Amino acid sequence: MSKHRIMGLFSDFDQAFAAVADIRAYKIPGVSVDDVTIKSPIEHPEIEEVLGERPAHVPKFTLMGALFGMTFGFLFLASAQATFLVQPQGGKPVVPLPSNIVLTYEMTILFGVLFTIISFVIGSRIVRKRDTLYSEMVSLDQVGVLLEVDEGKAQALKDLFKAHEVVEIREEVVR
Amino acid sequence: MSLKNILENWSNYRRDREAGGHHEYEHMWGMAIDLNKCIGCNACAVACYAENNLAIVGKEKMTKKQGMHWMRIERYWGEPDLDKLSQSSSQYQEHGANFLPMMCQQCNAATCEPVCPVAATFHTPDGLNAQVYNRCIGSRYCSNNCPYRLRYFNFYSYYESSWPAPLHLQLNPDLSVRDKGVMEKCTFCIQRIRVAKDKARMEDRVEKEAAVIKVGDSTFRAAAGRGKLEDMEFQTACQQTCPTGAIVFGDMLNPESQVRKLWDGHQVSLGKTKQTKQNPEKRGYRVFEALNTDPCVMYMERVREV
Amino acid sequence: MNAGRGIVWSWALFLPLAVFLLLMMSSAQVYAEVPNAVPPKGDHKGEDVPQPIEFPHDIHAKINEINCMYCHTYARRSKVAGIPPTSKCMGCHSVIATDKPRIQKLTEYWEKREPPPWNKVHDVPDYVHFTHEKHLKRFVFDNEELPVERVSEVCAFCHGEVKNMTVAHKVKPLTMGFCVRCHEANKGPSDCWKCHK
Amino acid sequence: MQTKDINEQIKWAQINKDVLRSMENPRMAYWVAVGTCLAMLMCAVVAEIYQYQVGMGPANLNWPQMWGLYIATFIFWIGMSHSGTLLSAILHIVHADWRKPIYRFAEAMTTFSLMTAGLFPMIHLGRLWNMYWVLPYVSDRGIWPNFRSPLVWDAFAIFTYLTSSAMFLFIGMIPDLAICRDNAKGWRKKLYTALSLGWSGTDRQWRHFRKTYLLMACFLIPLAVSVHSIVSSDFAMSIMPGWHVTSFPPYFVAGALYSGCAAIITLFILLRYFFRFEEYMTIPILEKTCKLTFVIAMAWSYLNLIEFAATWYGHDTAAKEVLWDKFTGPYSPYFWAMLFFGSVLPFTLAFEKLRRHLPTMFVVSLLLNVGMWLERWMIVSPTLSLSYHPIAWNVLWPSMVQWAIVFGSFGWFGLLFLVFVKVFPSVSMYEVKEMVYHRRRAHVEDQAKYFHRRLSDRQPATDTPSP
Amino acid sequence: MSGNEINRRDFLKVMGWSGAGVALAGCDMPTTVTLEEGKEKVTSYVLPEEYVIPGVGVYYASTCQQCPAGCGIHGRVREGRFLKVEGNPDAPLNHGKVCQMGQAGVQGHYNPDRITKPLIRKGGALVEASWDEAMDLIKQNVGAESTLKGERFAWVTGTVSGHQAVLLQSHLDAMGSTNHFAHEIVNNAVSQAVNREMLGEAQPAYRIDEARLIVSFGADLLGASQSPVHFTTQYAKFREAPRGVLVQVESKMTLTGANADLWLAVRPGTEGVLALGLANALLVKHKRDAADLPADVRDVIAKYDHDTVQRITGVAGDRIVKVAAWLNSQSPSLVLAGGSAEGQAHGYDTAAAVMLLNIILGNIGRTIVSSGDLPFAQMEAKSGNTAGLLALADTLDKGGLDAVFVYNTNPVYTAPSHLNLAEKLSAVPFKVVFAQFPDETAMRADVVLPIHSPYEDWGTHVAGYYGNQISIQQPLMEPLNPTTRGFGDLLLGMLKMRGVAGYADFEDYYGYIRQAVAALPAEMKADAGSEDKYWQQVLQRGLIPVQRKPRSLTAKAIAVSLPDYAQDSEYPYHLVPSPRLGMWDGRYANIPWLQEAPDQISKVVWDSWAEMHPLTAQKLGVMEGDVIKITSDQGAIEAAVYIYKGIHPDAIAVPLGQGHEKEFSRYAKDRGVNPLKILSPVREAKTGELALYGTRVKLAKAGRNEALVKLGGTDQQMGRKLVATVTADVFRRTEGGQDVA
Repeated sequence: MSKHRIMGLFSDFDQAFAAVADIRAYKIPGVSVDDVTIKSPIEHPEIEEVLGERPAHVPKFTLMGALFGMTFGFLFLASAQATFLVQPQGGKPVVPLPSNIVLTYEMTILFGVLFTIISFVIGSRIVRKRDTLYSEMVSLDQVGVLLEVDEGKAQALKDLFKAHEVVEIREEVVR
Repeated sequence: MSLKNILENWSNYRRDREAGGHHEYEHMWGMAIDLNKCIGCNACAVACYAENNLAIVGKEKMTKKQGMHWMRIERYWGEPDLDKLSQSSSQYQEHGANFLPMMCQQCNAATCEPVCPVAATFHTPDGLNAQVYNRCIGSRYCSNNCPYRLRYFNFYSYYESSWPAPLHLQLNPDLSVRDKGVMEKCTFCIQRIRVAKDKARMEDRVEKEAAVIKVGDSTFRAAAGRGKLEDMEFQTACQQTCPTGAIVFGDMLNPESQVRKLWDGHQVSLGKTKQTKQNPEKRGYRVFEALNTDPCVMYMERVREV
Repeated sequence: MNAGRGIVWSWALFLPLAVFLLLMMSSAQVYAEVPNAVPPKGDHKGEDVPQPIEFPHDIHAKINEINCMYCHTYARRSKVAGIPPTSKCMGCHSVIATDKPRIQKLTEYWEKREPPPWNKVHDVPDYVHFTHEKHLKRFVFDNEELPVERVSEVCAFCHGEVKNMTVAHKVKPLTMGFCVRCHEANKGPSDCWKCHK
Repeated sequence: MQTKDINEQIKWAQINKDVLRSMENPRMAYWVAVGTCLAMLMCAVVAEIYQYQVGMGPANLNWPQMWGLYIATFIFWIGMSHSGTLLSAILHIVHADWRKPIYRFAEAMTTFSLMTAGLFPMIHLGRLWNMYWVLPYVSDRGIWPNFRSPLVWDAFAIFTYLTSSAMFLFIGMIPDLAICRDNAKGWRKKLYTALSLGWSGTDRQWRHFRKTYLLMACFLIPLAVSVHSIVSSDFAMSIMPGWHVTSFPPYFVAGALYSGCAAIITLFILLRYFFRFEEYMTIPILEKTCKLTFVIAMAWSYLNLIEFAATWYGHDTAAKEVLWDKFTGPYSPYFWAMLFFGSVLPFTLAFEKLRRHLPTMFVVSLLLNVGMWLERWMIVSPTLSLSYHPIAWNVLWPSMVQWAIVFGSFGWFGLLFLVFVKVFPSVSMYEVKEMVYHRRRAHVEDQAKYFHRRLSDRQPATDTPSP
Repeated sequence: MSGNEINRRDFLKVMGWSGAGVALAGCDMPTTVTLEEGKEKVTSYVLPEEYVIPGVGVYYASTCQQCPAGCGIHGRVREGRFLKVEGNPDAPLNHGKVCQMGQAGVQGHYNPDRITKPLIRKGGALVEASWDEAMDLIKQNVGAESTLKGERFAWVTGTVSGHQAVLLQSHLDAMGSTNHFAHEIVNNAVSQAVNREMLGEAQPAYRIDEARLIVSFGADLLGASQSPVHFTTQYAKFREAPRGVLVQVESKMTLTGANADLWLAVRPGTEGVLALGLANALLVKHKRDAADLPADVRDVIAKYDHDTVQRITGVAGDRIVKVAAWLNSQSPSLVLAGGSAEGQAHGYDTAAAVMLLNIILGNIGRTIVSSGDLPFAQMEAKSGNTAGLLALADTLDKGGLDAVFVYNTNPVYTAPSHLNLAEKLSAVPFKVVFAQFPDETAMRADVVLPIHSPYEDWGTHVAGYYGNQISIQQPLMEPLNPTTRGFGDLLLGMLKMRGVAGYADFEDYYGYIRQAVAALPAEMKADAGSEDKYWQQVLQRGLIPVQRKPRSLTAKAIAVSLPDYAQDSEYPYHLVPSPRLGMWDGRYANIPWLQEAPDQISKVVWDSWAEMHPLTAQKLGVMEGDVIKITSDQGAIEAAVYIYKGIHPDAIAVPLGQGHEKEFSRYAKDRGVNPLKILSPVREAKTGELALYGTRVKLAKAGRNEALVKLGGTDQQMGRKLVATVTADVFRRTEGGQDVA
């Protein structure tokens, strides 16, 4: 049985959310809200109200990055200083904490930022070929609601979209 | 570059100067300059030009204060110490001039050292404030941070202009000629120190034992295998030429050295920001001591009959 | 995966490994004989430097087993090793091998009272103040287990096996890293001012 | 009188259209501006080539005036770079949504002024070609930079800040780049396709985007503070009178935010005028920026006074000499000009009439930045001309080489900015949309509280979904 | 011997060596490491020399020829290059110390403006020629076959001594001439004349180290004096505890004045009055025994009571009282006259008045002792003076010379313009200048012979002051330019050219000197063993100690007559053309080190300036750096002013040294003014010396400012403890010695 990927484009955001809310309420049996992907021109926290909590692991990466930057930074500096014993400076110790703290701080932030970006790239599944079901209207002012459903449920879904004043429905058959 | 190294030596690496430092010293070169004897004749300054390949910059660049006088004789007219004593203020410069030979003070807590981004200036096991010309990138931070203002920058490439042939044949091959963009300063004639130390090594004059040597308030850990040099075995160019013998140079770690005796005799001690002398009338002092640079050059006050 | 490919792969891995090991062993063999010294690591492919006279180091040092310091006599007394004075060459070559074209060329120089204009092969930047005497002291004269006759093994640290060359050829990089690694291994001084001033 | 930050009824298509229009069809004026900037840059390039060949002498640096305008201008540009962070990161965290139409160019300014600032420590080096020795790379020689040096801290801080702020700018721009991609043709299409990284606005992307953006904003604030603190430690960590000042880090940060804000006002007015962004860069937003600037100006003035007072009250006579020299010495005209531009002139920002008068604000903001540049110069030069050892006291005025390089740095910055505004959207389209959306929604919700209550009373037909 | 010679010449050759080249750090843009192969040359010796090792410096003893003092030096030589001058610790004259001029000798040696080829005047211009041409010309004009009559030939030199003086005298004798004009600007000829009359010896030795008080009337012992380094080493002893007191009386602060405990500004030319005033105070107030003094002397002294002296000299009364008290209490003391005190029309009387003080104080025989006589009188230094210059000018005036040989002096530069020396000299048909540099005199010669620098040449010298040794000058390196010749060789050639008997055997000057050393009395080389060993010993030490035959000094007081101070309404100021350690009389303006070395007092570099008292500056309305016009009856010069309190308000001091013609040196070109040019034709009445300090001038603002190029931004310590001063009683308390008074 082939799978259908269906995207409804809504110009009224409230209607789109209402449609998702209907899916969430299992208006179409076997279609779960977890399958819904929303494509939106803007970021709005209200989506979470209808989609429910979905994970984003960015902060963990950030924490890891910051911790890594901190330890790596300090150890890097200290070990560089400890291999470069020729150079006592102005009566300062070989490993001077105040200056290393400053640099460690910078390294913490640098790696925190870098890891955050990496986690963004990984986590948001960006940097890959764009979904064929994409409308340029999404980047303008319409919201797309995308689901992958069994062939049998496709019509029900379209009906549900139509009930919510869908502007356009795009569909493709997978496999 | 190993973690083990850091962990094992952590307390060692954390020791600063006051705690004896991580460093083991071979010598602690110091100087004592008697302003009672200095006549400001400039012989030392010219000897320094001759010994250390100092560039001649010419009038225009001297106008812009881009000169290279490692050893400079400063001359002051004001004499705050005597004005208090002499009752009448004369319309004449009655007590003559105040001359001050100023060269790198080879501070033990040098302000120039920590600010160099590439560690081109650092402290050597001889207690000297080294300047490695070929490492210098010319950020000039060290000079900005030197309260004595005795670091000089090569604002131009002086090789062509300063030593037109055959003047270049005079250049001392024992040390580099500095090109543009490099900071330079007095080295206490490192090339002469080098020759003397090498000679001591070649003749197997070596101190076998490590030692802890106290110089005034400072403690120095002296390395085993350091060369054993006689006092006055060699002289710096300025000391050598000084017609009055006002400049005395030597190893502070050697209790027999003239310079050490002068420091001790004048109750001036390394490692202090303010000298606590038993006899406050002793003439020794260090310039800008209160800045905690811990210079290795002691001056002895000028004397005037009033 | 078929067998043929496997063989190719294993050879591809094995060959460099074998070469590497051989190199390691051969270099170890060359230097293992110098006691109390860790030889510096590093290789360099030097250029051919043309010389006024193609001086055969091999004949002198290898076949005739003349000590390096016999000719480069300043090495133990000065920072420079020195090129032997022409008179020293003529000391032997006024009688030995006088018919050879190289010797005749040398004689020409001698008669003109001019030293041959040798080209420098082992040159370090001018701000590097290397000194031969202290290195010889450390590795030869202070090294009780190394007789002076074997000084060439110490020279080879930086100059390579000159006794296998005609005119000298630079085979060591002589970079600061090369120096520093050897200094670390042999606990040489690490103060910058030892070499730069 | 316009009171709303933005017209909530604006059509989203209009937003796209307006912003995309600004990126197209450069007019003659644009090319003239580009040409001018290029010409300015060439002055600096010629001067730098000369300096590279001859040495630092022609710049009229001397013993002990070793730094001159290069480091002063370096601090100036670093300071300028703090505007983007302030507007974007701090205001983002506190949910001040009026930042949305104007933060993009402020962030671009951050990045570009950092790119300008970073040049100066290099330019001022006597041996530029060995500049990379400052970087902590594993070297064959086993030597490292001196991590104790504030200049190395600078290198670290600037690198971190440039990376972070450039990434912050870029990440924040991805949704807009997707809009551009969807509307572009030709080379721009390819460019935006590549740069937008396949952004399609899915909820996953938005979710990660929000967190990433917030976290980076959180990082950028302490980073920005640390960057200028570190720059201040170039001075504060030295022992020179007039530099060795404990209050320098906050003073520098305040000065940085100040000059950044002033620059935002300048660019705000220019962009509004040239790109007809009246709908987005509205007078009320300008007013808010001006108020913010005024507050910072007052903080800066206070820190100035504190510095003077602390010096005056202490017994560091050398520092007092420097201070007194600033008041009365050869640099005094510049010093008083700095105080006038920095502390008196900002009072124009306190008057609504003046605030709303764009030409006035344009001139004022430019003068504020002149004042801030003078401040940096007054930090660097008087101390150098006057320090502990009187033998080296002297005043040496910068030569044409220095001025040309300083002048050219504005050309370089301008050039980068001009390229930016034609290649990238200088107003954040998606965030303006958000702003409009949320404001309108808030408005609608206000009116529809009653309906809301009624709706929330509804009960679903069943508790469990049918299979 | 000659085999030795070749050997020696060989190893002195300049060579390129590894690490011996010019080392440039950072001349390697943009890469940092220049590991080249085959780019540099290495040179070997042809013949090895035992104690020469490449890479190791070798020191050779020689004698400094920078000023007539004749200090012993060690020259550092590496790879055949002479690198640096260092003092010879064995030299009793200077104890291993050298002054800045000595240090700078290297730059004279390697000077890029040295003359390297003989020059011959052809069609009005000097053109390069071969040695043969030049020598032929000389032979034509002054050779044995020439028609030149004896007295129409003259030698003009600076101070010459040793075998140079001997050969020179022989040449003069051979020419049948007595015209030897020895000329130096820095001299003490007047004092010498006074000493000759009052003490019976022209140049006694001063025991500065023995004195407890020195009162110097214008004698710049530490600066421009007969033997600056010698005096300075003695001064160092003098300053050791118990510390001697130095009082300097002069109208412009010299280096010695800058080191005085009490510096007294005296109205120019009234130093003698102050000396008599002090004598008066000693006799009257301190009741010094004056029985030995002749009555006329006592009468003169009696005239100068406290008030008179105060009025004439302008010195505050309490200072006079103080100095007199010190003179009375501090014994032995030493009172000296020199420089500005001598260089007046009444300089002789001034110096005599000063010497009277010594007689009253009983210093003769204690701090002023006999130098004795050199056993080889012919080698004694023939010290130059300005009378020599005037005599030359007078002889030229009479058209009395057909040929002039000039060596080691530059009279065209140093002669005041009223002497018109350049023109007069041009009128002489044949002028030969033995020169290293194209100086003013050389540029006016018909033949210029390029001579070796002192570091390339052999020679012997006897110092004019403290000549207790024959100083050996030996070449430190092979001549830099193969086309220069040694002066001694040339002189010897000249003698051979005249066919003088006894010189034909000597191959060169080296051979002559060696022969002369060999001919020394046997007792002087008793411990050396062989002749060759002795020669080696001499070369190693760089000197031959000589026992001088001591004399006893007389103390003959003579009556002096000093003029009252006279104002001059047209020319109200006194010009002080001050020589200084460094530029000396101007001969070192071609040495960049000395140009860049700041003047000790004003700290000005590379230029001329005019020193002025603040009161004068106020009167004229000038600030530092303002240019003033200094006009004497002979002309005017312009210089920027330096204002300080170390000069009398009636005096204006312009240092010697600059104002050279452009050919002289790239370093001296278009630089400053030469104050000697505007000197008035005032002569010292009794000795006929030029009164260098006797010129009156008027001052006017030139109306422009040329910032003085000085070392240092301020003259004040600004509250820092840079130079701290303690009083001498504190010094004596802590470091020993009794208090003064």
